[in-house]
Amino acid sequence: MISSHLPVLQVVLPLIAAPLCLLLRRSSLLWILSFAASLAAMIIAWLLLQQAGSSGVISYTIGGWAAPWGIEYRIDTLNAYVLLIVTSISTVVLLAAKKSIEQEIPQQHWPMFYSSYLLCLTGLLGITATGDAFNVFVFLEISSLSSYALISLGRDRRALTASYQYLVMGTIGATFILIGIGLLYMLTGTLNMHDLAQRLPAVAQSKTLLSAFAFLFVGISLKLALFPLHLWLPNAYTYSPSIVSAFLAGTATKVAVYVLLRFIFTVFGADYAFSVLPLTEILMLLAVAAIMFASISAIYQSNIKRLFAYSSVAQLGYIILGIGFLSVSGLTATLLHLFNHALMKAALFMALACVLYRQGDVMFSNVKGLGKTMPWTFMAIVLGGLSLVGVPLTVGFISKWYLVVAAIEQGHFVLVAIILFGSLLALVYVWRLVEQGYFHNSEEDHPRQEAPLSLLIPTWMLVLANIYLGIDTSLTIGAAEQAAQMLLGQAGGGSP
Amino acid sequence: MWDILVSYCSDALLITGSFLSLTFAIGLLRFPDFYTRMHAAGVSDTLCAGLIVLGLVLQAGISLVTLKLLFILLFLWFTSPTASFALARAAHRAGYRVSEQEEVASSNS
Amino acid sequence: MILAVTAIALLVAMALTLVRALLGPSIFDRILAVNTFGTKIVLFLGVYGFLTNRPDFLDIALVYALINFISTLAVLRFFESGQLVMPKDKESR
Amino acid sequence: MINIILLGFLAVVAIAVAMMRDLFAIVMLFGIYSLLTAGIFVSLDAVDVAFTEAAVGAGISTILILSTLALTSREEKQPTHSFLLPLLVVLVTGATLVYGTLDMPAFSDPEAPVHQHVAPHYLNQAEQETGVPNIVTAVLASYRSYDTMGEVTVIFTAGIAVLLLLSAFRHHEDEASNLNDLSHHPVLRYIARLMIPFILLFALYVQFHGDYGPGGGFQAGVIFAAGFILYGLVVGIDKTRQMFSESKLHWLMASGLLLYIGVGIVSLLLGGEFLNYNVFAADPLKGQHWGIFLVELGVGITVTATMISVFLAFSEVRRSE
Amino acid sequence: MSTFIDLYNYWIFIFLMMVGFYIVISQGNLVKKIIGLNIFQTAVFLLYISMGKVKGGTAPIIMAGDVSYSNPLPHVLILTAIVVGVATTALAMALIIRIRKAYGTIEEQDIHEQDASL
Repeated sequence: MISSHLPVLQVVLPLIAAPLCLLLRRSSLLWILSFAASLAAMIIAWLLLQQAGSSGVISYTIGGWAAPWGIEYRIDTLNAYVLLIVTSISTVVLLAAKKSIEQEIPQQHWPMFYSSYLLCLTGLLGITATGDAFNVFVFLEISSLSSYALISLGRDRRALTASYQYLVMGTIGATFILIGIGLLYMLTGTLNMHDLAQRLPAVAQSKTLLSAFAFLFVGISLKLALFPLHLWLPNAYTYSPSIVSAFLAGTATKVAVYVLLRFIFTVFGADYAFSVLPLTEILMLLAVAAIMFASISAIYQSNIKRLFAYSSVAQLGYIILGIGFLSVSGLTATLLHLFNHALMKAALFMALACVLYRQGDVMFSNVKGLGKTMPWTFMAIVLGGLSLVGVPLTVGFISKWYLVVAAIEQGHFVLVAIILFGSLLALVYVWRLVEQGYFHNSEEDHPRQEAPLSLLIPTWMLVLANIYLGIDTSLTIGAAEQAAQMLLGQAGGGSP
Repeated sequence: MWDILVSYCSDALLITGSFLSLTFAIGLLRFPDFYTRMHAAGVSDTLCAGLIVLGLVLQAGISLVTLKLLFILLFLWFTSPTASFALARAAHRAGYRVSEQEEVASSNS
Repeated sequence: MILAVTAIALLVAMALTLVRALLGPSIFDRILAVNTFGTKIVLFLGVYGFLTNRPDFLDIALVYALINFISTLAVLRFFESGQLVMPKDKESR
Repeated sequence: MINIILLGFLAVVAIAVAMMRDLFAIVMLFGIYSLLTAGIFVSLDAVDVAFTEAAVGAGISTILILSTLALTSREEKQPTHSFLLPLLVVLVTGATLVYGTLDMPAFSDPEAPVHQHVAPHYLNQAEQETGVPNIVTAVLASYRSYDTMGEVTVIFTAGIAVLLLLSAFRHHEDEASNLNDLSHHPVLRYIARLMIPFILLFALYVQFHGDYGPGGGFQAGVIFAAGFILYGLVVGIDKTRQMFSESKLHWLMASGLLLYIGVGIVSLLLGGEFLNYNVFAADPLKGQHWGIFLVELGVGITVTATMISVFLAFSEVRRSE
Repeated sequence: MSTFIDLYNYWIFIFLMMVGFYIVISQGNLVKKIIGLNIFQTAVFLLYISMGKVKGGTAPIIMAGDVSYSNPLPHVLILTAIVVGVATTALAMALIIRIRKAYGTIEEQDIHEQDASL
C-alpha cells in the first residue's frame, strides 16, 4: 500500500518534519528528526528510481482528481535521478550539520534553522516531483524563501546583503517564470505539463508561445545562475553558514537545471525549442562565457568559499553546454555532471566547513600549512579539487569525457579546446590551494588539530563517493543515459 | 406605494451623496491651504459616506446586507475623524499655520 | 441608472483626489488625499455591488473599510513616533 | 469601461511611485495602488482575489513597510548610477511581452482557449463533485488543494524566516518598544476595543462562509490577525504579547500546517490518495465537506498565527543600535 | 483597430510591469526596490485575472439560473501568488531592518562603499 504513495510521501515526509521541528524543545531530537526525515526521503528516492527504471512513468493524482483537473505527480527516470541527487546530498550534509551548526548558529535559532532547512529540502523535492507547471512555482517559492533565510544566518553582515540580493533576483526570476506559465495557460487552458506538451504543437506558430518561452528561459536562468545572471550566487555561497553553502551548492542550482530541462524537452519539446530560437548557439555561447569568465574570476579570489562559488558558475557552464549539443551523449554529460558536480561541491564546501570550524575563516591565509595541521581535511579539499579539474579516476573525469565525446561527435573542436582549457584554469586555482597547504608553513606553529570526526566522516563519504563513482560508473551512467534517451525520445513528439 | 417612496428616498440620498462628494473633491483640489483642504475631505468623508450608504441601505431592505452596510458606515465614521484629528495635530506640530501655509503652498505650486 | 451615476461621480471624485495626492505639496496633503481615496473606493465598491446585482459582495467593501481603519491607526502611530515631523516637508518638485 | 478608468489611475499611481523620493508618501501611494488593484479585480469578477489583495496588499504589506520605515529612514537618496542599462533591460522585457500580446486572444473573449479545456469542467462539475457553490473555494481547497498546502507552507516559511531574522533583536522587558502605542488616546482605545469583537466575528463569518461567498481560510486568518493587530496598536504591544507568547504562536503556526498535512495523511491511511477527501465519509460529498472545512481551518490558524507573530516581531525590534 | 482596443488591457499591464521592474533594477533604496517588486508582481496578477474574464460573465459563485461565469482557475492561482508575494515582502522587510542595523543605511550604494572599504 505504501509503495503506491511513494511519490507524494517523498515530498510530504520532510514537510511534516518541518513544523515538528518548531515544536521540539530538545536540540538533540531536532537533529535526529531532521536527519531521519532526510534519510527516509533518500530511501524513497532510491525506491522511486528503481520503480521508474522498471515500469516507466509513475503517475500519482493528488486528491484523487484526474490529471488536468487536479495536480499530478509524474515521476520518470529524470525526476527520480534528480530526487536522488537532492536527497542524498541533503542527508550527508545533515550528518555533518550538528557539529557545524553548534558552532556557527546560536542555540535559540536551532529549531527554526532545522525547520527552514527541511522546508528548503521540501521545496526542492516538490519542484522536482511535480507534473504541474504552477505547482513548480509554489514549491520554487518555498525553497527560495527558506534559502533566503538560511543564507542570512551567516555570521558576516554581508550575509544579509547577499540574502537580500538573492531575494530580489530570485523573486524577479520567479515572477518571470510566473509570466511564462501564465502565457502557456492562456494558450492552452491547462497547467499540467504532460497535457501542455500535447496541446502546444497546435499553437506552435503563436508569438505568445515564443514570448512564454523567452520568459521561462530567462526566469529559470536567473534561478540557475546562468552567466551573466549569476551575480547573486558568489555572495550567497560565500557568506552563508558552511552547512548551508554545502547544501545549496549541491542541490539548488541542480534543481533549476532540471526545471530547464523539463520545460525545454518535455513541455515545449526539443523540436520547438531548438528551431524557433538558435538555442544551441545561445546555450553554447553562454556556457563558454561562463566557463571562461567564472574560472578566471575564481583564480583571483582570496576567499576560498568564494573561489569555489565562482567555480560553481563555471561548472554550471559545462552542464549547460551539454544541453546545447542536443544529443544523447551531450545530455548524458549534462545529467552526469549534475550528479558529479553536486558531489564535488558538497564535498568541497563540507571540507571548508571543517576548515572554518578550526580556523574561524576560509581565507587563503587560513589554509597555509594545512596539509600538516589538518591533513585529512586538506586531503579532502585536494581530492575534491582534482575531481573538479577532471583528473581520471574521479567523477569529474567521467562527465568531462562524455562532454568531449559529445563535442567531437558534432565536430565542435573549438569547444573541445575550451573544455580542456577550462580544466586547465581549474587546475590553476586548485594548485594555488595545494601550494598554500603543502608548501607554505603557517606563521604560527599550530599543533596538529584535525576537524572533529562527525564533520570529517561525512566529508570523506562524499570524497570517497567522488572516487568510487569515478571508477564504478554503472549506477550514474545507467540512469543518466536512460533519462537522456527519454528526453530526446520525447523530442519526436507525443509521450514515450 | 411604500416601495416607490423608499426608492425615491434612496435615489435622492444617492444623488445628493454623489453631488456632494464631487463638490468636496473639487474643494480638496482647489482650496488654498492644507487646513481648508482637510475640512473639505473630512466633511466629505463623513457626510457623503453617510448619504450613499443610507441610500444603499434603503435599496437593500432588511437583510444581512444591511448589517454589512451599517458596519461599513461605522468603520468609515471612525476612520475619518481619527485620521483628520491626527493629521491636524501632526501638521500643527510640524509648524504649519493657516496663514503661513498659504505662502508655502503658493511658492510650491 | 442612479447607481451608475453615483458610481461615475465617485470615480470622478477619486480622480480629483488622486490629483491632490500627486500634487502634494506637503506630506500631510498626500496622506489626507490617500485617506479620502480609501473612503471613496469603499463607497464605490458598495455601489458597484448593487450595480452588478450581487450585493453579497459587500464583504469586500467591509474588509476595505476595516483595513483602511487599521492602516490609518498604523500611520497615526508612525506620526506619534515622531518620524513624520520633519523640519520642512517639501517635495523636490 | 470602469476597468479602463481604474487602470488609468493605476498607471498614474505607478509612475508617481517611481518618481517620488519620500518613502512615506510612496508607501501611502502603494496602499492606494493595492486598493485600486483590488477594485479592478472586483470588476474582473475575481472577488476572492480582491478580498485577499485588499487585506494583504493594502493592509498587511503597508503596515509592515511602515514599521520598517519607522526603524530605518524615510528619505530616499538620489540615485547616482546610470539608468540607461535598467531602462534597456526593461524595454527589452516589455517588448517581448508586447510581441507576445500580438497573438493573444482578445480580452474577455469567451472562445479563448483559457475558457475551453479545464475551466468548464470546474464550472459545470465542481458543485456536484464537491458541494461547494463558490468554485474558487472548490478548486482552491479540493482540486488544487495541494497548491494551497504549498501556500500555507510558504506563509509558514516566511513566518519562520522573519522570526529567525528578528528574534535576536527583541527589546528587553524594561525597554520601551520602538513605537509608541496609542494607549494614551482614551477615545480611540474605547472605540477599538468595542470593535474588536465584531472584527473577530466577521473573521469567523468569512472563515465559514467561504463555501458560499467570497472568503475562506486565508482571508479569515488575515482579518483575525487584523483584529489583534488593532489591539496591539491601541492597547499596547506588550499586552498583545502577553496574550500570545512566543511558544504559543509557534505552536499555533505549526499546528495549522500540521492539520492540513494531517488531513492528507489520514486520507492516505483510509485508502485514498493524498488529500482525497472522498474517503472521509460514505457519501463523497460529505467527505469533501469535511475535508474542505478542515483544510480551510488549518489555513486560517497558520495564517492568523504567522501574521500576528510577524507583526509582533516587527513591533518589538529595539530601536537602539 | 479592434485588436488594439482588445489588447489595451494587456498593454496597460505591461506598462505597469515595466514601471515596477524599472523601480526594482534602477533604484538604490532597498525599501523602494521591494515596493517596485510588489508593483511588478501585481501587474502579473492583473494579467492572470484579466485572462480569466469572460464578456458578460460574473463571479464564479454558482447562482440559480443560466448565467455565464468567469474562469475560476486564474483566481485560484493568483490567490496563491498574492500570498507568496506578501511572504516575500515580509521577509524582505525583516532583512532590511537587519541590514540597517548592521550597516546603518538602507542605500545600496552606501552599503557597497562600506563593504569595499573593508
